[in-house]
Amino acid sequence: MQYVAAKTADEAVALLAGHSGMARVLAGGTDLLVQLKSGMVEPDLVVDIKRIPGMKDITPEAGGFRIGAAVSGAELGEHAGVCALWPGVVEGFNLIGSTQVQGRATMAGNLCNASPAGDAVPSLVAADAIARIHGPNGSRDCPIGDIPAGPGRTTLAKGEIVTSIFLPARPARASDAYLRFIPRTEMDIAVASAGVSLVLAADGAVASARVALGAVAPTVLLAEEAARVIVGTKLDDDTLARMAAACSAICKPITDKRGTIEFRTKTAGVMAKRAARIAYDRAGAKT
Amino acid sequence: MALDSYQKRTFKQVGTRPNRPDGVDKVTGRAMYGADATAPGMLHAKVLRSPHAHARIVSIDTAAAEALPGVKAVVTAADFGVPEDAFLRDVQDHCMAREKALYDGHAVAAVAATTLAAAKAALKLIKVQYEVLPHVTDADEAMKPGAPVVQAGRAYENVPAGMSENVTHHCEFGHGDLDAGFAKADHIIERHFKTAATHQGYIEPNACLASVTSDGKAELWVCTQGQFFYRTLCAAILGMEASQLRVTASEIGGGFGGKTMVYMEPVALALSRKAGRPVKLVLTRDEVFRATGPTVSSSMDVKIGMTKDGRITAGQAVLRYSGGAFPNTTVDMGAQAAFAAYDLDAVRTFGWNVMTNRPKESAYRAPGAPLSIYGVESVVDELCQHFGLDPLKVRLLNAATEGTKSSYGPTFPAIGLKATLEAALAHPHYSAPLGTNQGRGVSCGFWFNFGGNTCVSLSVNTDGTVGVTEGNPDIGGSRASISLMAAEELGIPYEKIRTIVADTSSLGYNDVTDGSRVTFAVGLATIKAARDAIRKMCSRAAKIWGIDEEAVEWVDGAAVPAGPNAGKFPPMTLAEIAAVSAETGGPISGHYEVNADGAGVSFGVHLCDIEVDPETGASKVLRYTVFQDAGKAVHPSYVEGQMQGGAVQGIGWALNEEYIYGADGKLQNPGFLDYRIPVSSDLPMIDTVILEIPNPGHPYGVRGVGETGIVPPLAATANAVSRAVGVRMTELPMSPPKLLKALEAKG
Amino acid sequence: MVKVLLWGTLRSAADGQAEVEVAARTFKELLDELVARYPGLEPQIRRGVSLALDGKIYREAWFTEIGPDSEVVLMPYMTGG
Amino acid sequence: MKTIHVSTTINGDPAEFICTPDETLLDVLRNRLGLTGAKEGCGTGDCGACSVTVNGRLVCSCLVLGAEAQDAEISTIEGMADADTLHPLQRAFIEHAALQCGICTPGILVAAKALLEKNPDPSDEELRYWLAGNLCRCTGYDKIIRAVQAAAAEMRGA
Repeated sequence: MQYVAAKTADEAVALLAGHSGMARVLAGGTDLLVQLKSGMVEPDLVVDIKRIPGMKDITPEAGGFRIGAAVSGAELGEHAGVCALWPGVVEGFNLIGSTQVQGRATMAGNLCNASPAGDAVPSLVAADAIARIHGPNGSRDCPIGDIPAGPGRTTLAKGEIVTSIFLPARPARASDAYLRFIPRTEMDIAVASAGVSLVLAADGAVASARVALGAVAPTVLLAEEAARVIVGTKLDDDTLARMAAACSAICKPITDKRGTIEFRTKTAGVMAKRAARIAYDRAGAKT
Repeated sequence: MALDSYQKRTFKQVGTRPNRPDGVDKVTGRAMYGADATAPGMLHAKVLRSPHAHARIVSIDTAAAEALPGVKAVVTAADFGVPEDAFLRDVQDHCMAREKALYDGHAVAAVAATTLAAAKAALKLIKVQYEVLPHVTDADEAMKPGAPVVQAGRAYENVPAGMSENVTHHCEFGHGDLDAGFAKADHIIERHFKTAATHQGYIEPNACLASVTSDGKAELWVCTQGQFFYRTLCAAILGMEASQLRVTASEIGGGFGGKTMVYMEPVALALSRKAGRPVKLVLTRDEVFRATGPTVSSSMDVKIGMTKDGRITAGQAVLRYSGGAFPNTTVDMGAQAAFAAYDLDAVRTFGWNVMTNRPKESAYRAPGAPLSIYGVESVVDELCQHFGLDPLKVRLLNAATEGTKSSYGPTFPAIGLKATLEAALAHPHYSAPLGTNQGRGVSCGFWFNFGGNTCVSLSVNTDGTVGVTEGNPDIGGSRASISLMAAEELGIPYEKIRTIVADTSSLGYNDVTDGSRVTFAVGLATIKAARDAIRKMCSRAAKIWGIDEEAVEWVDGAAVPAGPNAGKFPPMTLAEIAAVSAETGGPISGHYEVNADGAGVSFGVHLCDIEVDPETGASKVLRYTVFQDAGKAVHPSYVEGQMQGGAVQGIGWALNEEYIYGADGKLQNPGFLDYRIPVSSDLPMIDTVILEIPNPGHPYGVRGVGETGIVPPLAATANAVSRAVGVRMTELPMSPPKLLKALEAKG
Repeated sequence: MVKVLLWGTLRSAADGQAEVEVAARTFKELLDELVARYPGLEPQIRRGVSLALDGKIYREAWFTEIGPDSEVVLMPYMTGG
Repeated sequence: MKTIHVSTTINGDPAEFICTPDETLLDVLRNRLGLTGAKEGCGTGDCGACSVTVNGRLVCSCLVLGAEAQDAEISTIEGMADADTLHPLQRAFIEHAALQCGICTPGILVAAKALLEKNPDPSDEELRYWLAGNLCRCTGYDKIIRAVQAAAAEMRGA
């Protein structure tokens, strides 16, 4: 195995594109090193992108923020601006692993690891966040939801890396939230999860919404019907019950050591309605 | 000296909370654990493990591995003999599969190489040809006729003919007329329970450093609960003489019973012997889960009858335990302990052990007892609910006490159960209000405790300090407790004493650190060794004073004339006697060797409050209080620590911990990510109430405290959950999917 | 003579008796006598037994004296964690 | 595998080592630098026994490559005491019996120190969540929480 700390994105791309064997990108390493340890992957080349200028930056852009691909959870959690604008994105990302893991883990890494249960992804999908991808043919932008292709697989082409994630601007009364179900209070992989992003109308009703579900399908599901159910409402109990049902209706989970089909299906709806309530309260609290 | 048994006294140091002697080493990273040692020329070893749950090993070709540069030795079962003794053969076969791989993760070969990377690469070059066999991992399945046979011909004589060959052991305990007892009941509840196998979950993976030289001498550095027992096993397996194998116990990073058995130490020694170099072997966490530890799993039927005023009229339990691919008798303890808390006219327990394609069971705190008591305490709780009776008062009404004929035979001497129940009843926790979706669970617990083989050597240094040499690895602060007891007996400050854990060449045989025996038995031997030294010091003082030995006694750390007739001499302190020891007859030391009995059984009562999220089935422990009889708490902080740690392990067992097997017989969750031991944010503070009902069998009244604490939490937690949601949970762990399913079934 | 209480599974090896009487002054004599009188008990006694004498449990201790009125209970060999 | 030469700072002192590209920082600390205070409990970031800080961030050293330590500032348990003066956390752990076997202790001390530097007055809940990645199997965490709070109070007073 060869380790290279790339100095520019172009260098990283050239290394990855030009390599014939197995190559892996190292950002936070919290998934990659586990895979190395278990022998699950045995790459010939590891390209560390943390030393590339800009990769650890959080930059205001067009009313939103651009998050460098190597920004850790701890760093993002300390950024007051992002926390205020996209609290659900931050809380989803910050739920990954322990404090120690937060010192290293990155959103882009969680995205590209392509686990159906990645905690950073549902909120990013709900936020309609955009990944910037650098590759042999230059840069391109891609909606977050289009990157995972299935468990452990992405749509990225050979040599392509995610260099940043863009979180767009928000209207005044808007917020988001993320909840996951785990058996313990920490240190588990999501059994079912939901990210909800809401914009409120002047009357306090939901004007628009995006709902994304994790760990209930090969990739994160955008729950469009569930979003439609809550638009125009103030999230009364009946609406929330219908929203939960709409979420459960689209789940296509598996039964494994972490949960059953029935459990995941039910819990995804519960997480979604609770996250919606939190997002709604957060948005309403903004004046 | 007629001071063997308990004598009431006022303690000066026992019962205080001084700093532990190994504290600074452990907070600065200096303490040396199993994986922390190195040796010149050391090789690194890796073990090749079966990917199949059950397979005949047709052939193993190690030629390519041996040819790999850096590889210095490869061993398989062919490098070991076949022990005649069945127990030893099982121990060895567990370390290295002989004809069959009996579980996923069973060792089939091992390599020692100059680097870990070379050892890993060599594993891939070993060609094992397997004939995959049908497997069975569930105890109930394994008992069925026609189930895959894990090992043939292993049943003990007590197993009736015609059962599955996987059934190896049967036991029955109890007394009285069950039919008559059940006939007297106003209500009878019978429930089926099932519990998954769990792991001790020690944070330090098993690790050792073995060095065998060509003249047959050997050293083994290892994290173990019993260096002497490891020596016995390793020497027997490798055909070595005990005197030539020196085993040194490293600091131990948790054991809980799981490090009472060798797993890979004989393999490391065999590799070192073959390679002619020291070999370090450290298991990965994955290997720890797949090939060390686990507890038995269980399938149980418990039937109890009760009158409407809460008197238990009869109790019966059928226990089916499985401790993996080898015969074991842990169910004996479960069957004896099941009803130990109760004074019953009619009680019967039946136990079965059944083999499955899982790793060989190792002890885990009060082995066997948490499961059967979980079943019994759940049914008692349900009967209390049925009649609307207070669960603690019902337990008090039926509680065993001095003179009760126990469910396992003997008549109880003085025991602390009633006092413990009364303490729980009076505690504010028991009367605190509960909210919606919250429940409070109660459970009794019991463990036998024992003493065992123990040697202690105590040396009085010429500067007035004292060294205590004992032979039991310190797993939870025992060096502090031993030092305290030596200080108490000698009458010198705790700080003047240093207690160390000896290697196998420096002291006589000591049993494993298990059975909650160390503070009891090593403490007892330390007190006796101190008395031996005191006798010698009194003798020296008598010589100096020119009076009879019998005319000198030991008071507050000094020899004094015994009464006015003995003569008038100022007290001669330990330091003063020690300073002239060379002049008065040579070094002064005290010794004691014993196979200690009279450990005294121990009871505990736990209270647990839980809130269940009815939409997800998640349980949160809100409040938890442990009441336990310690006889005498020598170092109360570490007594509390045992109680708290045991309780939390039991909570984990009840809520989330389990060995999950796939249809392929492979362990699905061999890591801390999915084998979910409790994390700090899962828990409240664990309150403790120590009761001190002196053990008549110990000079200071000490009882073992290490194991009882894990017994009540399974039922305390299950009873709390069941009361919170109104559904009786009869399967552990009560993981959220199971609980939610039960809630939905209830409607 | 000393009365020894056997646990359930052992009774089939002792002509179905729950309690047997043997002449013994110590545990060693007791165990030897049990094996001599009831050979079916030998496998279990070889695997290991504990003895409770008036409520106190002993794991080995051959020379422990047994009084004529002592309560003696045979138990499986105790192990712990 | 070709080794890499790394220059770094450990506990304030310059340090140099060579390692293979796949060696973790934990392997380097333990096997190449003799700093065995960080423990490997799992190797997968699930137990926290290998906790160290890298450039002031609390991390699991088993999830960091040794090669990544180039130009970094690393702190380990071995650097926590000031010569023979224990850090208040270290003292509190001894005085409050917050360790039994002690294998998790170095990681917990490093993690708790990182928290108190960020938040000198954490609630029990904040502390429990911060330490959720540090598994302890002996204590049930009770005395650990009490010890950290005692040290925090002492440090606030100092």
